[in-house]
Amino acid sequence: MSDLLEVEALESGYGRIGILHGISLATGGHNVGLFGPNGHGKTTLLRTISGVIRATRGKIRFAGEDVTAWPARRIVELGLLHVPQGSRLFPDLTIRETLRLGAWPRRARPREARNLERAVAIFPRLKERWNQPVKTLSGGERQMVAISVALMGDPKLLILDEPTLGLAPRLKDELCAAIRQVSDEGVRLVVVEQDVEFLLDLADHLYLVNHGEIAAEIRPGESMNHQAIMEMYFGRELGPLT
Amino acid sequence: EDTVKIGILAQVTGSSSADAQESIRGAQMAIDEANAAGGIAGHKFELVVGDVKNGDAGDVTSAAERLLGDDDVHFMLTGYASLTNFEIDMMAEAGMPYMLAATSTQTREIIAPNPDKYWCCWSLTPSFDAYGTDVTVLAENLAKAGKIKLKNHKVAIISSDNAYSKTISEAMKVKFKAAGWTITVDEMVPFGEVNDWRTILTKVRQDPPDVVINADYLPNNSATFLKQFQEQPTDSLVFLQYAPSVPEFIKLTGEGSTGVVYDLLGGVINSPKNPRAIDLSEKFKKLYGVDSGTYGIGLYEMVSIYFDALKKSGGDPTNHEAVAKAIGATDKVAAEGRIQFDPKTHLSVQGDDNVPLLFFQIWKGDRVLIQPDKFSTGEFQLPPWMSK
Amino acid sequence: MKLSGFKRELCGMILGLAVLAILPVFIQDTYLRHLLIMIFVYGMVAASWDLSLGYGGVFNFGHLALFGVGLYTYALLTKQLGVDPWLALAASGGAAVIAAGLMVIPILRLKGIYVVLLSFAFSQLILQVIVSQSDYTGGNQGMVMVPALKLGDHNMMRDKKLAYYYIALTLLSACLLFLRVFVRSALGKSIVALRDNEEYAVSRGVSLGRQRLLTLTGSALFTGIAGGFYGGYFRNTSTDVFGIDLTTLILSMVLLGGRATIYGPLLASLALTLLSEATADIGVWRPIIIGAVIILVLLVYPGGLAGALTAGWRRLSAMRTPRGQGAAINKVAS
Amino acid sequence: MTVLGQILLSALFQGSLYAMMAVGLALVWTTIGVFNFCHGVLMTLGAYLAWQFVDPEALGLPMFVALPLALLVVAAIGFALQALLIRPFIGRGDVVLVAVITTLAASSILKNGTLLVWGPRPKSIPPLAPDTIALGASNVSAHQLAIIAITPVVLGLVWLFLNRTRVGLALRAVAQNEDACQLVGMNVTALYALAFGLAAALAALAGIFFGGFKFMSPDMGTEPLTKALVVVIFGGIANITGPILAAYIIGLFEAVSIYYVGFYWTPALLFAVLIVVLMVRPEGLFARSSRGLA
Amino acid sequence: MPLLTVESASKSFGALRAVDGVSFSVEPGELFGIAGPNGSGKSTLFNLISGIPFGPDSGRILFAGEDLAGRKGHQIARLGLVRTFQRETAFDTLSVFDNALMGATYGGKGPVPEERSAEALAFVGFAPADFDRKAAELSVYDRKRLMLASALALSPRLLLLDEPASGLTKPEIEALIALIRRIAATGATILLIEHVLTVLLALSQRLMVLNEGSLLVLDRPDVVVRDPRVIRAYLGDRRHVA
Ligand SMILES: Nc1ncnc2c1ncn2[C@@H]1O[C@H](COP(=O)(O)OP(=O)(O)OP(=O)(O)O)[C@@H](O)[C@H]1O
Ligand SMILES: Nc1ncnc2c1ncn2[C@@H]1O[C@H](COP(=O)(O)OP(=O)(O)OP(=O)(O)O)[C@@H](O)[C@H]1O
Ligand SMILES: [Mg+2]
Ligand SMILES: [Mg+2]
Repeated sequence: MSDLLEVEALESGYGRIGILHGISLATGGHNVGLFGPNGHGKTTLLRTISGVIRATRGKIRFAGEDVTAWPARRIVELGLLHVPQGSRLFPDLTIRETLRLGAWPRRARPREARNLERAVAIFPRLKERWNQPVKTLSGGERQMVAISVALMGDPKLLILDEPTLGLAPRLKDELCAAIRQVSDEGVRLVVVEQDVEFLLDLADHLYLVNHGEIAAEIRPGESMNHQAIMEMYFGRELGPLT
Repeated sequence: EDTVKIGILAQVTGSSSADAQESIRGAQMAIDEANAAGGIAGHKFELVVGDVKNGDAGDVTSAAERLLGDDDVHFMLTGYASLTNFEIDMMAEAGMPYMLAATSTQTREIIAPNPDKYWCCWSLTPSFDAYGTDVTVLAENLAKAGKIKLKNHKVAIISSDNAYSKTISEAMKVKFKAAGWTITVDEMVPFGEVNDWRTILTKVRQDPPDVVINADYLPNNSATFLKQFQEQPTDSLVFLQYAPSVPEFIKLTGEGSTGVVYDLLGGVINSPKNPRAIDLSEKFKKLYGVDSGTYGIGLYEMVSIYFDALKKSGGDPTNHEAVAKAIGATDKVAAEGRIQFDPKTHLSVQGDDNVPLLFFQIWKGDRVLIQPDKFSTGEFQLPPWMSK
Repeated sequence: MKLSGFKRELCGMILGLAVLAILPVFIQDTYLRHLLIMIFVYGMVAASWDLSLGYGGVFNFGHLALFGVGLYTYALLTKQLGVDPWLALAASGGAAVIAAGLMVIPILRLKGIYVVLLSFAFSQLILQVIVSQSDYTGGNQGMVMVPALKLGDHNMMRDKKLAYYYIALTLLSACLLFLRVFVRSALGKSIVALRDNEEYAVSRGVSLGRQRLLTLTGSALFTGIAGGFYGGYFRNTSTDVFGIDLTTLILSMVLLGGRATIYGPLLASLALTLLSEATADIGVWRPIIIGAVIILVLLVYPGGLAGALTAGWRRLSAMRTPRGQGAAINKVAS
Repeated sequence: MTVLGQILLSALFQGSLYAMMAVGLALVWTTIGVFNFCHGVLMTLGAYLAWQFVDPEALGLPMFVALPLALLVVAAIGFALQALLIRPFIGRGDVVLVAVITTLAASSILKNGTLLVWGPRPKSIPPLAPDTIALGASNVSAHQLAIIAITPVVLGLVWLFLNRTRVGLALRAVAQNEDACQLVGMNVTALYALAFGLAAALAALAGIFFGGFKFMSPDMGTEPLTKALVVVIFGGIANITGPILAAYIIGLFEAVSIYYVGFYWTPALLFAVLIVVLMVRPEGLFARSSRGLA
Repeated sequence: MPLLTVESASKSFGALRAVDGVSFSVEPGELFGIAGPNGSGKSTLFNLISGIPFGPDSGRILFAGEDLAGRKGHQIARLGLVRTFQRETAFDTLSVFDNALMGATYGGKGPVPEERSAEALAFVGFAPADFDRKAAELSVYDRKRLMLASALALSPRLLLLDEPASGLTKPEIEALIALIRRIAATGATILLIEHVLTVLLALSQRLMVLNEGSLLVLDRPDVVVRDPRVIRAYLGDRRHVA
């Protein structure tokens, strides 16, 4: 079988401002991790892949289809689910209602009950806040809901944009284990994450995104350690920080 | 050969657009006739419309200023523009011959204190005083003639909070009281749409009066009122102000309107005894496919009066003073009766020999003119819901 | 550096007003002068509304009620109490300020659409009060023969509206200066801060209540005066100023002109009035065309006319940095 | 009929009309998050289209064909309106305000378009039920009774749809976060269209109610819209139950007040009560702190 | 005398006791860390202390010996008790300079707000060339710095920082730690909520852990992180304490 996700020379941006300048990557049989400085296009890349914004050039193939020009909802139906960065979700809906909407894709409906069980098993806290509007949840709780919504969509490929943002350490570990488990059940991952440990735990294939390009790559099997990554960070120009 | 412009103010895009359209059609009909006949005193005419929208002060002023600013406009007219008629002042300042109709009480209030200042402005509508007094007279006369019975001399008066209805209903109350009647229900509804009159009708029914009056002139409200009255009628003469004269009123109220009485001042005397009115009504209908109410023929007559005045004053439309003076001296039998103007108020003179107050009764889809006798086309009949 | 920016603006403003001041020499036509007077009046109301709506982010739908309060204050004082028209004009501003102060109370804790709804209810209540006091206010039919403004022995009726033109222009100048100074001050920035993020602003020591009060009363002052002038100019009142039509017109000016610009609404007042006159002869098509133009402009230039102008200006002067006002206006958050 | 009966009948009748208008407004707000000032003119269009289909001078179709046809066409118009007036501005911070002005502008276009197409002369359409029905000592028009009976049924169905179906849930979600909707696979455009179309159809139905007992004029939607606004302010715009309850309460309040206080003071009294209620419960009498359709 | 004393502060949302009888005090000049699982009430505690948007249901909060009960949010800020927010917040349409100016004008003491605003901006590292940029254009870290500058413009005596490091890259976190140290060196007292342990451990002199709205442990950081209750509720038993 070919790659589940394959991105080729992708370019996109907002209005006339180009952000991505020809990015290529592929999942192979692996979980992909993306990292790099803030504001260099990781989120933009994920949004382009999931169809929320249009690619201006390049190609995206998912599950054997050329989805480059597809609207997000059709891509979702193929099993690509994207947990956006810092999502507000649906502020006025309760957790119960939000998860019900998570099972919107037709392919996910038959397994709605199972997926719900899985989500609640991973985040038991959700049950405690079951009928609370999402906007009143703490930052971490909201992140749990966001991930659960994607799980309800019965993903083949799960895209996580900074999933640990604002999560307490223990929860990070639990989340990491849970995502591992999801991955072990056959769901491929694309993860963007600032927490290097977390990224190393989940991804086999790392890309460094810098200025809208792939600046470096650590292929599966190559040595991946904290030190190497830190060097990659510090070795380059760091944008707004200097 | 030049073209003289005649400016008309109308609520083209406002809530009274039906009256506006009719007014414009009436004026246009007169102008087209004159032009077809080769013009008046060597002049051809053209109608220019000023849209006063809903008659807001700003919109009326803007429309009037625009027409006043056009050097070719030498006569202006309206069915009604603002209802407060404040634009009369603008016309006086600009020295523009101006004719208007509708709320003559307001017109009189502006002109009467200083008629000379308003030399240019004349109202086709006569004084509204008779609206306030003559319903009482009608009821008492009908009783005298044995056509209805007055059991208790009680009257229910319902009105709406607008310049027209309020002036009339206030005067009615004074007159009825003076004639020894008791007012059982005295309700004023805020101006605007009323969908449900039941609660007020409930009050009326608790002490059934001899006469029920609704002075709200909005046809919609009036029709709804009539329908809901018919749900459980009292043994009363029903009098509605103005609304039943609107051509579509009968269609909407259907059978239920048979027996209703209304009156008109400055309305078209559609009677064989006034052939001009019949003639004009037919022409209007032929031309536009619909009947004219008060304003179509009313504005036709205003333009005719202007044309006559122009001729009489020597044919110079730019001589506003001469033309306006000639208008003031008008003596002409028109569709509304014999038009003469009262120099003190600049309103047309009211009376059976001038502009009469016309009483109509709707009967099986027809508007029967029951008074004055001079023009009447039929007799008052006992409304179906009343007992002998 | 900041000062020089304001100085430059001030020069521009004075230049613009000077042009307007000599305009009557060339425009002798009464009707055109009348149009300009209306543009000034509507411009004042729209620009003042921009203060609360554009800068303050307060969706105050009772703004025209403040205009109405000014109008009726003027009319009642001059006609019923015989107060001097100029005093009454000043009082109409004061009354609108007081009304705005009252309006703040119910909307203080509210946001967004609730402010729209409640301020609408508030304006309806004022309307009901005026309508129900018909012995003094003339109720629905309004008041006629309201005393006009007077300038000594000068005959205001026979000067082809010259005096009214200059009075309106003077009021407009004062209004513009007031609004621009207001929004450029720290106070003006603080109300923008509240709009951008209320909790954050409070956490920086900005008082929500005081600033809202200042915003609304500030936007009421010249709105009320414009209402008083309207009364003195037309010499009658009508409750139509509380109606949806006028609100729509002025609101279109604010949005079409571009929010949070002050000048934009003024520009739109000019544009809309001229468009309305240019189409005056086509009857029913007029409102259709005006409506379509409003929608089209908003579709093409979300920042309104001011946004369109700045965008055009930027394109002309390429040396300027690409980050400019236009983009910021587009981004104005609710 | 007793005084009480008349007051109740009046309250139910007025309440039904108010509710039918207000619920569409609230629906658009709760789903799309904007205030639709076209709502009044959509009602007008409903009435005029019904006239076009049913009147012997026009197409002369039977009422049971004309009515659904009119609702459908108005729903389609509603769909087109949102695509043009609202959709392009979604996602901008000031969409609430821009939508106010675009819908006001469109309402002026449509109102005058109606004037252009159908002319200013008043029209009327046949009542839903032509006869009168005896209730106690008096006869009540069957059309009005039909309005009283149909309204709760229609509104009940709308309520069930919004609260008991996943699509209803999606309608509530769509305005809150468009990105998130796309990412769970919703067709955002279709949902917007559905919300607006449904609201438009409800307005059209109200128009057909009105046209059956009153003259129609191009301006006929203005007053009901204002009234619906009041109802919505009173009931809270956060869901549709609030406005429905508020509609009947206001109907009752008015009927009682007209009888005991008089018609003249009733509007002022209503607004005074309204302001007091809003001072105490700023988000409406029945509003919960958050948005929802329940 | 402690600068801040919280006496059994509580806040409930319906049945949920978000903050449940928490008491502690903070000495002048102290750097006081707060940790706890997601939804444990940390941000809510900041709300109660700062009065933005609400104060406690019950309990007392004393600042420099003064009871804060009945004071509005902006009044508390003017006393020198200043907070930041969990997500980076800015007045988007105002310039960088004006963002800081708000704090200087409305909360600060001293005659020339413009000067203090410029000072605060310089302190967190903005160059005068940046002063005219719109806040909306800034990157995440710059926005965080700006939020700090606007707080510093009030010359705060007590600074409440809610997760300042969330979403930052490692290098940015290092820079942030240095910045907070410099702020502390000016004599300001700091309360710091953070999930990034390195930050907490590097900075705080005492560390409080909340759990389900109540105080779990309050002690020196190295002691706290070894506490089994903290490990169970918050840290989890993996490598975070390294
Ligand atoms: N909606 C938008 N409109 C315009 N520009 C945007 C928009 N969203 C992001 N950008 C810009 O695109 C660039 C890349 O942003 P993106 O969010 O993709 O970066 P990132 O690598 O995910 O950063 P982070 O780590 O902060 O999430 C940034 O410079 C940002 O300012
Ligand atoms: N306005 C509110 N209404 C209802 N519940 C609320 C409200 N604000 C907070 N909560 C609840 O109170 C609890 C504490 O929230 P808080 O934001 O203080 O958590 P936190 O400790 O800051 O968590 P995190 O580390 O995830 O930011 C949460 O469970 C949250 O859902
Ligand atoms: Mg990102
Ligand atoms: Mg928090």
